[in-house]
Amino acid sequence: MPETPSKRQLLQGNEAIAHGALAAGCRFFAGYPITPASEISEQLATLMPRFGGTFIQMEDEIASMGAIIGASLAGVKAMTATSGPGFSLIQENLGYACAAEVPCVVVNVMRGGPSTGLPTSPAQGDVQMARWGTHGDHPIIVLAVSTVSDCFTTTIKAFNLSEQFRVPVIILSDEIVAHTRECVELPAPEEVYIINRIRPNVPPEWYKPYEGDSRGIPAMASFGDGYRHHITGLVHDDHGFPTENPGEILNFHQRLTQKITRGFPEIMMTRSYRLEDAEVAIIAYGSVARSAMRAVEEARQQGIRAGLLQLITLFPFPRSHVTPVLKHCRAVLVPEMNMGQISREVQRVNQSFCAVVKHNRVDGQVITPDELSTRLIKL
Amino acid sequence: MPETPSKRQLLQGNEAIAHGALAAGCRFFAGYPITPASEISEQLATLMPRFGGTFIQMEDEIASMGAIIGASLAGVKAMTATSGPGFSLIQENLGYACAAEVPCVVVNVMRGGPSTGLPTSPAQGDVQMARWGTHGDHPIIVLAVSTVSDCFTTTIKAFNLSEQFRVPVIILSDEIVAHTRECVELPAPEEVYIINRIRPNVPPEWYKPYEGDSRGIPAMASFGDGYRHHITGLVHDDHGFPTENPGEILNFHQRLTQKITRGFPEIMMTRSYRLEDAEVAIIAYGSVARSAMRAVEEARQQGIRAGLLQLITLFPFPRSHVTPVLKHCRAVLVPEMNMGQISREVQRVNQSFCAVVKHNRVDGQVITPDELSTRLIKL
Amino acid sequence: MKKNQASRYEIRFSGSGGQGLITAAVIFAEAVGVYDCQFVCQTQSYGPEARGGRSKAEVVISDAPIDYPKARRLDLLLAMNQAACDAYFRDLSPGGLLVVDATLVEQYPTSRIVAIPFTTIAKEELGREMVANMVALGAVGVLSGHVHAASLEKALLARVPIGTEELNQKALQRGMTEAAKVQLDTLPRSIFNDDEV
Amino acid sequence: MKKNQASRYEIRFSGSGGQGLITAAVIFAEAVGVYDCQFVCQTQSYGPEARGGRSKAEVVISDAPIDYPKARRLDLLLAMNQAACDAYFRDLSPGGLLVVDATLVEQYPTSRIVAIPFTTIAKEELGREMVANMVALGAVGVLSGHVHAASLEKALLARVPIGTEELNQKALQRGMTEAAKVQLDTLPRSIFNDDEV
Amino acid sequence: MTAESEKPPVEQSPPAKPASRKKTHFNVAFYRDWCKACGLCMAFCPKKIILADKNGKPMVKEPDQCIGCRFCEMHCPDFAITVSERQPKRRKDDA
Amino acid sequence: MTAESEKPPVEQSPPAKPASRKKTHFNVAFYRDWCKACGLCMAFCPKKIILADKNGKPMVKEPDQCIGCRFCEMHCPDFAITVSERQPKRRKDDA
Amino acid sequence: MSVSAQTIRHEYLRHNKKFPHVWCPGCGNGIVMAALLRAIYRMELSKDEVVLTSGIGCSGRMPTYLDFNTLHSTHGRALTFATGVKLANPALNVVVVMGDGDATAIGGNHFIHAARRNLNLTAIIINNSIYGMTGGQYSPTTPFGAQSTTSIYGHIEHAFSIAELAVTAGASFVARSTVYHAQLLDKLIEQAMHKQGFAVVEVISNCHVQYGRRNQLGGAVDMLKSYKENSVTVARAAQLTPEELEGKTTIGVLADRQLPVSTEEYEKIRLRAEQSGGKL
Amino acid sequence: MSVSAQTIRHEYLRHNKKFPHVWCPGCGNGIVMAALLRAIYRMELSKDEVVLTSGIGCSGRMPTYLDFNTLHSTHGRALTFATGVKLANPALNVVVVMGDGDATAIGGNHFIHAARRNLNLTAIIINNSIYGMTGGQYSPTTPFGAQSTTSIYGHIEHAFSIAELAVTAGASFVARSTVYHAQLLDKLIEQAMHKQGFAVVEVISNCHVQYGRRNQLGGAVDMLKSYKENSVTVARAAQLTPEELEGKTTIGVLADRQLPVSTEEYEKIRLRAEQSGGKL
Ligand SMILES: Cc1ncc(C[n+]2csc(CCOP(=O)(O)OP(=O)(O)O)c2C)c(N)n1
Ligand SMILES: Cc1ncc(C[n+]2csc(CCOP(=O)(O)OP(=O)(O)O)c2C)c(N)n1
Ligand code: SF4
Ligand code: SF4
Ligand code: SF4
Ligand code: SF4
Ligand code: SF4
Ligand code: SF4
Ligand SMILES: [Mg+2]
Ligand SMILES: [Mg+2]
Repeated sequence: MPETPSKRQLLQGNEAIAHGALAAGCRFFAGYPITPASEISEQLATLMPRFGGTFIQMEDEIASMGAIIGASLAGVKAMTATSGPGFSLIQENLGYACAAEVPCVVVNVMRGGPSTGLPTSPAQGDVQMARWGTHGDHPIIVLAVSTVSDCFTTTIKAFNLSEQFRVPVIILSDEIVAHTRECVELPAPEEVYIINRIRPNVPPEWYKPYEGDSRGIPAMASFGDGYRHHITGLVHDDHGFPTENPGEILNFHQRLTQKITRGFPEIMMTRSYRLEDAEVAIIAYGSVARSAMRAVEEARQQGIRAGLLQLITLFPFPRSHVTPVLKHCRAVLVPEMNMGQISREVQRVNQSFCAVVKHNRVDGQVITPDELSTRLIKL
Repeated sequence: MPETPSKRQLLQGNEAIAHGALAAGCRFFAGYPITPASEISEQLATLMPRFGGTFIQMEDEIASMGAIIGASLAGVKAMTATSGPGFSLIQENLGYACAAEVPCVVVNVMRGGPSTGLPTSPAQGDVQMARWGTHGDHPIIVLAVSTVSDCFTTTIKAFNLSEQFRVPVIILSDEIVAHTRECVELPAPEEVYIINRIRPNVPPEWYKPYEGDSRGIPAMASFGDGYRHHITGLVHDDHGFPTENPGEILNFHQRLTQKITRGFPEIMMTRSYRLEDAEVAIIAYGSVARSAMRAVEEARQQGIRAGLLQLITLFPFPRSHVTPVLKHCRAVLVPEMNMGQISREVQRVNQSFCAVVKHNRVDGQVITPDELSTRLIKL
Repeated sequence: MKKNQASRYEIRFSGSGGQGLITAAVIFAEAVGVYDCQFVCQTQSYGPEARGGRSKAEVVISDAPIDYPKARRLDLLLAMNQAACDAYFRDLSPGGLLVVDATLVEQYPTSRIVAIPFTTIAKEELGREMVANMVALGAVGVLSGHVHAASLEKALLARVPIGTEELNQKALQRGMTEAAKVQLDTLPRSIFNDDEV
Repeated sequence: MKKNQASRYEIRFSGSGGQGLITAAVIFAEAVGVYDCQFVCQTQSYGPEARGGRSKAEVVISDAPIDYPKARRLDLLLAMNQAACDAYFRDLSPGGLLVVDATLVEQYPTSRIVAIPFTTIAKEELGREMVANMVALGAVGVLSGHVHAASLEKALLARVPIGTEELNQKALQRGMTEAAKVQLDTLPRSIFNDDEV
Repeated sequence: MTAESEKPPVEQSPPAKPASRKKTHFNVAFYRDWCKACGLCMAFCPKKIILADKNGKPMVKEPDQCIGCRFCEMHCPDFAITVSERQPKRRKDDA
Repeated sequence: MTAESEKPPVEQSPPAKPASRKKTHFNVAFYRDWCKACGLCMAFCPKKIILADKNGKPMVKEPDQCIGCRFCEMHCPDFAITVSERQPKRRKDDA
Repeated sequence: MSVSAQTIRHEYLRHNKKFPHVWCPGCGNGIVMAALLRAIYRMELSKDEVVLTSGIGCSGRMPTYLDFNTLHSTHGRALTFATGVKLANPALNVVVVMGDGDATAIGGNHFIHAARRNLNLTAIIINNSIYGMTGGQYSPTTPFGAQSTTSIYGHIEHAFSIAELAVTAGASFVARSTVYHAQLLDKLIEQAMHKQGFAVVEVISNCHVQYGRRNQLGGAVDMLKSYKENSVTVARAAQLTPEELEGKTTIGVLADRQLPVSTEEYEKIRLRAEQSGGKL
Repeated sequence: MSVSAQTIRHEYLRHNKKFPHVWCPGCGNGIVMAALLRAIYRMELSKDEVVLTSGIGCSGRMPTYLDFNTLHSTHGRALTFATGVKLANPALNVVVVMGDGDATAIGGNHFIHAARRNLNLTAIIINNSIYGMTGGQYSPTTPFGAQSTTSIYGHIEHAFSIAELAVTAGASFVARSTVYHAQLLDKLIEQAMHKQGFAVVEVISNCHVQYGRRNQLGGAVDMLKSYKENSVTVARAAQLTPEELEGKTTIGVLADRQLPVSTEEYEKIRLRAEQSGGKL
């Protein structure tokens, strides 16, 4: 067994995600190299076998996504990591994980898009895609990281949510977070709060693999542990068998949606910074939230009552956290390294409460504190 | 040359799309079979060679999408057709077509999702995905069809928009439209209004493949006709060469967005039905619009001033058409065969104008006029 | 362009997969739509192909553009087996007509019914069980009163495989002849009325 | 937990790809962050790997959590060649210090400068041009005044390939010694002032 | 296409119990609910003893002719045939 | 690894102009801006006449020794070498 | 020693599923399913240790009916799911059933890579030369000249030899049978499942409904008859000239070799990694 | 008859691109590029009729520099784009340059299908046994035991033989060279481009930066030397035992056969379709 990495380390965001995964109990990683996510693979190629886990580099991202689903079904927590082009490719199998309720974590270290785009530049262009990238209505959770220690803790959180709700969780990182090095205190294993999937506690004959508990979440058996069952991407009944019965189809969809809806309090995470008395606020996520924090500070220095709501959970959209900000502020600035993706959500939930102002940057450059404080001052 | 099919024919929606493509001048089709879209392939396998065009069945949908891009670059109008799972798979190359501004048409005959879902049931679950399915901000046009003759005319329109704006156009059909047979008057070729891509009119030495005209749309040379140029999915400058210069990156994005913004009047298409004096309205698209029309009729018979705004263009979202309806009606019903996808857009543009009510069906069944008129009456 | 339901005429062809009911419905729709130039919509329930099971196909005819394409209240139901008959007869409108294959349907759920042994006719008189659908089509054509015989024949010839034209044509004719014998006005109204359903 | 810019100290290591500047920055950051337990952020401009070109790496040090991770106004710029020196010296804050490799930089854009022939030292004294970055690291460590020598050494030993520890250590020491000779307070303030830039 | 040949299809191994002196008899049972009347059992029985009834489903003409080759059983795509050795009515130690 | 061998690398075809009676001379020109000092030309010149300057970039020691095999030209990954026959200064009809 | 259909019905078919299964009358898929079950029965595997994976297609329906750990994945991706299952729990016996389209059209890449990687999996490919489920479009194994719904003028592409592809790509064990040779088939499947390393069994199977009918090959009976007549064993094939082999299907074991298997190799990696500890 | 580098520079390199190109000093990609240009020069093709397509990878940068119709597609998909180009305008001469990862990892399926389909394309695969561009992760051609950034404990998978895969999948013409054998290389490329049907040239190339260095193979010079020493021609290979061939690379033409080509076959389809007219 490897020595416990309970110590302060200087890590890149990507490395911290690898460590977070290991800390969360992830023991299977399948990936395909891509800038700027490759370090996650490289770290785990090195570390996984030391933890008794498995690393495999597959022939492409489609295969990586398939493999982590397989591993998760065999009872092992699993992850893959990619960037835009690979994220496009995994979508079909990601949808399978949503439909068959297979816990797994997918990291997308965003780079400039569309297409091959700007492989080495930061961007936040895949936000709506993380929600809508695969076909059909499906539940999903999307989290964003902004610091290296976020990378560590949010990855653990991602695994926990994934296991708890039997839903794939997407972590959106970006090139800046990915390659920034900061110090992280890696906790001892016993200090890490871990949620594992619920195993069936009925005899195998009684086991219904898709019968929800009170919260709509089915207990999950692993292949090989005596609960022989069927997994499919077709719409299925409680037994996991394909159905074309409208009532059963409806149940299927409703449970998938409701398990997430019921979990809102646990799933929705944001951070508030100086919002108590704010008249203008920034709503930001990812590395932009860091610039935003500085901008708030600088605006305050100029006498402007500014604040920041940092979104950690992007989807389900944390409406209940955002609405109060919209209600209490005169104006809200939504800076993003894209053409305006989360701002659409903010606009959707904004019932004419306040002015929602977009600030977008798509030239491959980071959004600086200066440009934000300038805008804040003019709001 | 084939005999002119200028006559009244009983066609399935899928067949009408095939005929529409041929009428629009499409001479290359690459596809991979999938229910409920396969008839499009089958029709074109038969018809393409008669029109001197090419049909090819590729090894998968990724390849199909790649092939139509190649064909379009070689100067031939090209199309592929698929359903949800395949639509997930084409996304990476679709993004390439957006970035490299390659005209092409992609048909998605929607079936129940997520994942393998309900292969033979109708659904509208891929609407947001059509907008956001590929990574990175990208321009795209999404149209929906609701009748067999729509299938014919909208396919022609799709090709026209695609050629005019150098942007991929998605046609969203659904299993009902796809397999319904109705009569279509196939016009003679000379009766069809066709837009072709603009060819360069400068000498090859002067040609800049990505320099926009006054509307931001670059003239497009074909491979082989003397204008040797470079095509890439990397962010590129006016010459088509990769760039990491922030100013050029910004230009790239702005032009991609603006060419669509400037085209709004031509791109945004809706149909109004009895909206003049409507107090309540339905906003619908695809086969649901047909039920909606009947429901409006029946509600009117019960004395309710109901109307229908049928969206043909789903994205860019026809805000300018929707807003007046929101402003003039007391309430708007948005019925969809999904969990609420276009309703999000309606909510986004609704600045507290009126009540926006969702009506969703995801059990594999069509939305009937009865259920809609019942809701209309209670609005 | 107000429409009301009165102008719609709705037919369902039902039976088991392999009986050729979709083909029959398509020919019917083509006759009505292409040759008679009425508005028509033809739909079917679509299942994993070629693997049997229940089968249904619908034709909606109208004198105005058709909004909702599926049948809501059938004016005519063709049931080519008992299962289909049982499953669908309740979708008939009051006054709707049930047409059954007397060869395969034994229990009649209504008395407003026309029973013709399509399969027996096809097998014994025409020598090919396969064409029972065309016999039924001929009958439905006549009984519906919504299509011209000549149109039905033209549509049929355009759709059937080369070499089988004559046989199919004969089958269609046989169905028409058989239906012509029926006196629709002598049939009772449906035994179930609107609000019972 | 109010923060202001004053608590930040920003360094940029710049030169050409292959000079090992990212390694130097990482070791510096590790010394400051892991061994000195300060807040630190290390970033770099990231290009297609292994294919040369300009290279830069930054370290931001602070006594409070660091929000914006990139350097905005450099307190110290290490320029290991002329191109980097020319490109970046304007990012120095008024009073910021320019440290150059005297072997490769010939024209000095400011007079608040420390010029040490890192490459020559590495090549001629240590026998390996490759370790010029470690010589520079030692110098930057001392000149920044923001890291303990012992920490730098520990961080270095943890990061360099097995077998090269001694050489690298020597290089680091050499840089420190060289820098120790510099009397920072005798240097003029920058010739450019805030609003000129 | 000599489906008429009397010898068991070449690739199949000999009957389950090879040539004992006393002729072994077999039961060939059909699970008619599952049978789809595909005709495979009838076509390939080396003894040609499986015939179609009026619904096209199989029945055995001369059960005693069955050599227990199990070809029918192994080739029924619907698990609708079970071939079993007929229980001897005789004394136990006779075998 | 006998990079020392004097004969041209086996697979390469003989010099552009095979053995004429008069020895043909060649110019080996380097496009120094494009040269990345990879060393391939120096390592493989069968005559070993390409040497590195202080920047590692190539120069030709004894140009007359060049046999015009073009190995260097064909293997320069950067199109930085051009080998050409030296224009005879003599009468045209001398060749 | 031969297991009866009755035993199979009782032991392996899911009691809560509707039978008869969905396949067309006479479809070869059922014959393959029976052969697989005979092999598993003979191997005396516990049902709990068997994982049966499939993709999408008619063949893809097989897992639904069988009382193992079953996994109906996405079209073409069965081997990727199986790779995850196997690596996560190498004790499981993982069998992957695929159609020709599934395995070699959309799934072709995963197929050659699984072979190259030589993971300990058993792949059974039911090759009916057509996309059955979607209605008879040509597949990568549809012969040149054949009719399909997307090649009504005759197919103009060449067919893959699935087995040869597997051999070249690096599979440890490669065999071929037809559904006519049901007994050979179950033996080959058993051998494949015993084999350490990636093992492929290609089964030539009849889709008379979508393929046979359109190509004048008749129904199920006719197609099986032609398999009987046109198959030659590996041994026999060795004695025939290429001309004589024209149009014949070689059946039996085509390759059987000892190669490092990735599950085992990965165990060694774990050891090396533990030893390497600290610095790398 | 040999074309000079100067002619190539003038004739084929894009004047508006920055040179030297991005590749590392000594990278084999440049040698392949030069060989390709010599072949094209000798074939006297007009630049307008040449389409050069690539995927993503170091090798994928090649089209950017060359004054043809150039198409830098997505990772692994170059052959699919090329298929569209070729079918849409069969008069174009379409060359596809790919890396080993590009062609046989993510793009493996398109590769075997392009070979099977036998479209008239020329595929040049620059096999440097590694993912160069992304920083040295193992590829499908990385040898067993080798070091890479994702196999620091030694690689445990087997390598594809790209050329053999092409042969089995059905390519009309398959050849192999190394970058050391630059003159052979341009001849093979020329042959490949002349060939009607799918033609593959595998080029063993040095990525000393990401692969050589990590595996004690030295720099560019050392790697080319080893290609020189460890290559045997097809003719010579035929005389060697498998043991003697161990560790050797066979170079030359490995397959050259006459098969129906799909562009031509499709022309026939068009005729048949026109004749069939009305009813189908
Ligand atoms: C991504 C995707 N593309 C296409 C399909 C549609 N599809 C389902 S099965 C199938 C092919 C089936 O052929 P094969 O694998 O040979 O299996 P068979 O039905 O013949 O057993 C296709 C194309 C799908 N389900 N998913
Ligand atoms: C879908 C997708 N996945 C991953 C990548 C990242 N990527 C770029 S090039 C490459 C591999 C390059 O290796 P190879 O094809 O061998 O080319 P080389 O760089 O060695 O020439 C990868 C994985 C990508 N661009 N797109
Ligand atoms: S076992 Fe079956 S096939 Fe064999 S002889 Fe008996 S009935 Fe015929
Ligand atoms: S083989 Fe089976 S399904 Fe076919 S006819 Fe015989 S018993 Fe019935
Ligand atoms: S081969 Fe070319 S790049 Fe390399 S050293 Fe020689 S001239 Fe320079
Ligand atoms: S051509 Fe080049 S390689 Fe050949 S001898 Fe002359 S200098 Fe040397
Ligand atoms: S369509 Fe073909 S493969 Fe599918 S079940 Fe029917 S016969 Fe079998
Ligand atoms: S990384 Fe390797 S393949 Fe890429 S340019 Fe450098 S040497 Fe060539
Ligand atoms: Mg098949
Ligand atoms: Mg490579």
